[in-house]
Amino acid sequence: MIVVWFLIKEGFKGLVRSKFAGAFTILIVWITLTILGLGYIIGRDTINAVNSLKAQFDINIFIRESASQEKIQDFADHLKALEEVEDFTFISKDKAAQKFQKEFGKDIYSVLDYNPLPPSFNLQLKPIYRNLASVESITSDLSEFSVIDEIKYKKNFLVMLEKYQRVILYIITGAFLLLCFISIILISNTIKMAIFSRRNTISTLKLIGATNNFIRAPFIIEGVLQGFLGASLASGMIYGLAYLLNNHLQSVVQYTVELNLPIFAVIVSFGSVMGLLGSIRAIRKFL
Amino acid sequence: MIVVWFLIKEGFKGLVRSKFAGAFTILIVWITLTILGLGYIIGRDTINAVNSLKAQFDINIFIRESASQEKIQDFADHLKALEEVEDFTFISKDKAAQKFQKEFGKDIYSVLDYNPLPPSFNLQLKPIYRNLASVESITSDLSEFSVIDEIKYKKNFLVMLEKYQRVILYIITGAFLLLCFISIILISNTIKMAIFSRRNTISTLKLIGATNNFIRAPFIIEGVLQGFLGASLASGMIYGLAYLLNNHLQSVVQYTVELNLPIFAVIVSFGSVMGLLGSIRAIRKFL
Amino acid sequence: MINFQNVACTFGSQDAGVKNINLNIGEDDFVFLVGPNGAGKSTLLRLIYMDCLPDDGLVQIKNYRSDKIREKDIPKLRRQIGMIFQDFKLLDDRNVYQNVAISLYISHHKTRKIKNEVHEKLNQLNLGHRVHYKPDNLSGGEKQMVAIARALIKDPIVILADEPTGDLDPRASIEVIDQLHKINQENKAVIVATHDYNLVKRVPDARIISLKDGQITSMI
Amino acid sequence: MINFQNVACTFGSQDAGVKNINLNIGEDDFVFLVGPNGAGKSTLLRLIYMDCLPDDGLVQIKNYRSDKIREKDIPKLRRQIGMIFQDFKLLDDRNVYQNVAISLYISHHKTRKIKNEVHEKLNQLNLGHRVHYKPDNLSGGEKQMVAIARALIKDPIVILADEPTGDLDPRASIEVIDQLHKINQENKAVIVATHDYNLVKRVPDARIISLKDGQITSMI
Ligand SMILES: Nc1ncnc2c1ncn2[C@@H]1O[C@H](COP(=O)(O)OP(=O)(O)OP(=O)(O)O)[C@@H](O)[C@H]1O
Ligand SMILES: Nc1ncnc2c1ncn2[C@@H]1O[C@H](COP(=O)(O)OP(=O)(O)OP(=O)(O)O)[C@@H](O)[C@H]1O
Ligand SMILES: [Mg+2]
Ligand SMILES: [Mg+2]
Repeated sequence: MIVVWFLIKEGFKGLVRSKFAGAFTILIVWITLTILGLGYIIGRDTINAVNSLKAQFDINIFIRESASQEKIQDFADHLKALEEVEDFTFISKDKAAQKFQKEFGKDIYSVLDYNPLPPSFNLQLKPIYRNLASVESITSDLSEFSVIDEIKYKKNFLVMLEKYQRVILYIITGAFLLLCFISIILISNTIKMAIFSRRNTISTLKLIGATNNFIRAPFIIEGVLQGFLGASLASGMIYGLAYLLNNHLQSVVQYTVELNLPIFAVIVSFGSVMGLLGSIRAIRKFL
Repeated sequence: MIVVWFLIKEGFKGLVRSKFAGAFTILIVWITLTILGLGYIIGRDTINAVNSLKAQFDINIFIRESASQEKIQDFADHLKALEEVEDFTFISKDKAAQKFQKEFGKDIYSVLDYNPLPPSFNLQLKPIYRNLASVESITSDLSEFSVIDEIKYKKNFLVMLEKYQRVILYIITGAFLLLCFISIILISNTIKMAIFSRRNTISTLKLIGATNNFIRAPFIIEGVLQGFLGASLASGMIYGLAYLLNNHLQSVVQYTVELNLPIFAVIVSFGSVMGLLGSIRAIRKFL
Repeated sequence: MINFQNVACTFGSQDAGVKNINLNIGEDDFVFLVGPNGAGKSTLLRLIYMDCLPDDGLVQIKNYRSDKIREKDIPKLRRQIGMIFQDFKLLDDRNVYQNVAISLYISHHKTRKIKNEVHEKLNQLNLGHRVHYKPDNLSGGEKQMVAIARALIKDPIVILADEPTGDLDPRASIEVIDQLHKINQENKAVIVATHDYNLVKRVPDARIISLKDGQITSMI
Repeated sequence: MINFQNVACTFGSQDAGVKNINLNIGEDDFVFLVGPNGAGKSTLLRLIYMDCLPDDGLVQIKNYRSDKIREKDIPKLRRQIGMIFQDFKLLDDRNVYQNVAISLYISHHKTRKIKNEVHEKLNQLNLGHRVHYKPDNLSGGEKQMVAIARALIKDPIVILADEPTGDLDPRASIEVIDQLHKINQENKAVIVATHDYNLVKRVPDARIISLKDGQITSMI
C-alpha cells in the first residue's frame, strides 16, 4: 500500500520532472483533440446541411382535370397510408394560379377568363427514401392511379444531390477517421518521445532492482494525467470557440454551433485513454 | 572552410544521432504538412463548389406582350453592353410554352388555342455581381425600360447562398489559418523537444569552447533536412492520395482532385523553412 | 554464494570484457578486485548483478543461475545486492533524499521508517546539509557519497562497489572502506573494485583478485 | 596570468562554492588544488573557465576579466584552456575519435592534420584499440583517458584537470601526471585538483593550494 501511494505521488511529480517533454505532450494532446473535436463538429454540421438541402426535394403529382373530388380524396388517402411519404399538400387550381403568377409574372385570369392549370399534390418523402431508386419505384406505383395525369420531380437535383452527398459523406468520414488515426500516432509517439528523454532514469531504476511495474506505474499515471489535462484544455478551447462564435460572431458568420456534454466527455475520455495506452506502449520500448 | 565542411557533415550525421527524436520531427512535419496540404485542397474545392452553385443564379425579365420586335432588340443591345452581364438568352413565346409544358405537365395549346405566355430574357451576371446589392440595383435600372413587364429572380436562393458562401469562406479560411498556426507551433516545438533531448551535448560543446555558431550550424542543417524530408514525404503522400482518388476511387466518390507543381513546391519550401526557423528558435533556448 | 564457472563475456570483441573466469566468493568474503584500466573489473561486477549475461559459462548467485534466470527474477536478485556504480548513476531529476529513499521503496519498506533511515544514513555520510540538492549541484565526492548511501541503506546480502572512492578525499575513503568492512563483519559479502592500494591495505583479511586483459591473474 | 581578487561564488547558499579567494597563478606554474570533498576545488576551476562568474570580486585570466567579459569572448577564452572535467563530459553520441577531434575543429585546425594528431594522441594514451568505441562501451578509466586526450590535444596555454586520475590505475595516473608535468615545462600553466597525494609527491616543484569550506587554508 505504501509503495502504491509512493508510485501515485511519483506519477504526479513526473508531470513536473518531465519538464519540457511533459508540457509538450500536453500541448500535442491539446492541439490534436481540439482539431479532432472541431473536425467532428464541422463534419456533423456539413452532413446536416446537406441533409437539409435534400429536405427541399419534392414530387409534384398533377391531377387530371376530369378527376372527381371523391377520386382525389381516395388518392390522398392512399398517399397518407404510404410508408414512404413524410408529408404532402394538395395544390388546388387556385393555388396553382397563384404559383403561375409567381413563376411567370402574370395573373392567369388577366389572360384567360378561366383557369387552365391542373390541381396537384406536392409530396415530401421520408429522408431515407429521398434517392433515385425509391423515387422511381414510388412514382411508377402511383402513376397507376387513373386520377393522375403526370408526375414531375427534379430528377437532376436528386441525382446531383445524391452524388455530392455521397462524396461529402465519404470525404468527411474518411477525413475524420484519418484524423483519429493521426491523433493516435501523434499522441503515442509524443509520449514515447517524452519517455525517451528520460530513458536514463528507467535504466538506472532497473539496475537498482526496480520491477517493471514499479518503473511503469508512475509513467502511466503521468501519461493519463497528461492526456487528461490536454483533453481538458481541448474541451475548454472548443467550448470557448463555440461560445465566441455563437455569441459574438453571429453577425459575421450566421452559424450556430451546438455543443453537448457527451462531446466533452468523449474528448476527455479519449485523451485519458490515449495517455494510458500511449504510455503503456511507450514504456515497453525502454524497459 | 574545413570547419564549414565539418559542420555540414555534422548536420547530416545529426539526422542519425538524434535517433528517435529526429525521426519524430520528420514524422510531425510529414503529418502536419499532409494535413495542411489536404486542408488547402479541400478548402479550395469547397469554395469552387459553392461558386459553381452560385453560377446557377439567373434573372428572368418578362417582356410586355405589346412590345415591338424593335424595342426588344434595343433592349437586348442594352443588355449586351452592360458591364455586369455575363450572358443572356432570349426566351420567345414558343420556348416559354415548352417551359410551361415542363413545369406543369401540360401542353399550353391543348388548353388554349393561343399562347398567353410572355417572351422573356434569361440573364446571367458576372460572378462578382451575383450578390443581392448588385442584383437589386441592376434590376431597378432595367425596370425603367418600357418593354419590361416584370423582373423575377430567386431572391431567397441568392440570400441563402450569399449567407452560406460567407460562412463557408470564413470557416475555411479560418480553419486553414488555424491549421497553419498549429503546424508552426507543432513543428517548432517538436524541434525544440528534439534539441532538448540533446541539451547535454550543447552544454558540453559550450564548455570546451565552441562558439554559438559552431554549435548551432549542424542543428540548423539538421532541422532543414528534417523539414525537407518531412515535407517531401507529405508531398508524396498527398500525391499518392490524389492519385488513388483520381484513378481508383472515381466510382465511389466521383470527385477529381487537381494537383499542380506549385502546391508541392510550396509544401517543400514551407517544411524546409519551418525546419530552419524552428531549429534557430529552438537552439537559442539551449545555448 | 557467488560462483563463476568458466565465464566469458566479451561484447563480441577480441579484447573486451572478461573470459575464463572461475571464481567462488563466500557469504562473508571481503574481496578486492584490482587490475589496470580495462582489465574487466566492472564487467565482472555487471555479471554478478546480471546487467550482462555470460556468452559462455555459468554465473550463479545464491540460487539464481545465469542460464536459467527469468526476466522477472532479475529485479529480485538486484534488490538483494547493494551496487555502487563507477559512474554513480544518480537520478538527475531527484534530490539527494529521493535518490537514496527510492532504494527502500523498491524494497518495499514502510514510509515512516524510510524517512528516518534515509536521514540517519545521510547524516552519517556527512550529507546532512545536502539533502535537498539535485545531483547537478553536488561536488564530485558528494555525488559518490550519495551513490554509496543508496547502496548501503538497503541492507543487502552482498555489496558490489565499483571504484567507490575515486572522487573521495582520503578521510572519506577510509570511512567508506571501514563501513564496508563493518558490514562485511555482519556476514555480508563485499566486493570492491579499486585502484587505490591504500584501501586494500586497510582490510588486512581481505581476499585480492587481480585481473588483467579480462582474465584472472592471481587470487588470494 | 590567472588572478583572483577577493572572489566569492556561493550559488546563493551559505556553505556552498568558494569565498574570499585571492590567488595568483603564473604562466609556468604547476598547481595542485587539494582539499576535502566539497571544499570548492571544482568551483574554483569553473571560475577560471568562466562557467560560473563570481558573485563578488574579480577573476582575471590573461586579459579576460570576469566583470567585463562579453558572452562571445567566453568561447575564445575556453579555446585556450584545456579542461579535464571531473565527470568527463564526453559526447555520448560520438565515438572516441570524434570526441577528441572535435576539440581541434573547435580550434580551427586543418583536417588532414587533425586525423593524424588525434590518432597519435590516442595511441600515446593507450586508446588506439578503442578509437571507434562510443563512451558507453568504454571502461571508467578509458573514459577518463579520452577526456584527458581531448584536453591535451588542443595545445592550450593552461590546463585545468579536475580529479584527472580518479578512475585511472596507478601506472596510468603517473603517466598522465608526467605528461602534465612535461607540458608545464613547455611554459604552460597546469592546475590539478586532486585527492591523490601520490600525485602531489610526483611533482616536487609544484605549488600546493589547500582549500577547505570554500576558503584557501594554505598556499605554497
Ligand atoms: N558494452 C561494451 N561493449 C564493448 N566493449 C566493452 C563494453 N563494456 C566494456 N567494454 C570493454 O571491455 C574492457 C573491460 O571493461 P571494464 O569496464 O570491465 O574495465 P575495468 O576493469 O572496469 O576498467 P576501469 O578500471 O577503467 O574501470 C574495456 O576495455 C572496455 O572497453
Ligand atoms: N551549482 C551549485 N549549486 C549549489 N551548490 C553547489 C553548486 N555547485 C557546487 N555546490 C556546492 O559547493 C560546494 C563545493 O563544490 P565543489 O564541486 O567545488 O567541491 P570540490 O572541492 O570539487 O569537491 P569534490 O572533491 O567532492 O569534487 C559543494 O558542497 C557543493 O555541494
Ligand atoms: Mg570499471
Ligand atoms: Mg570537484
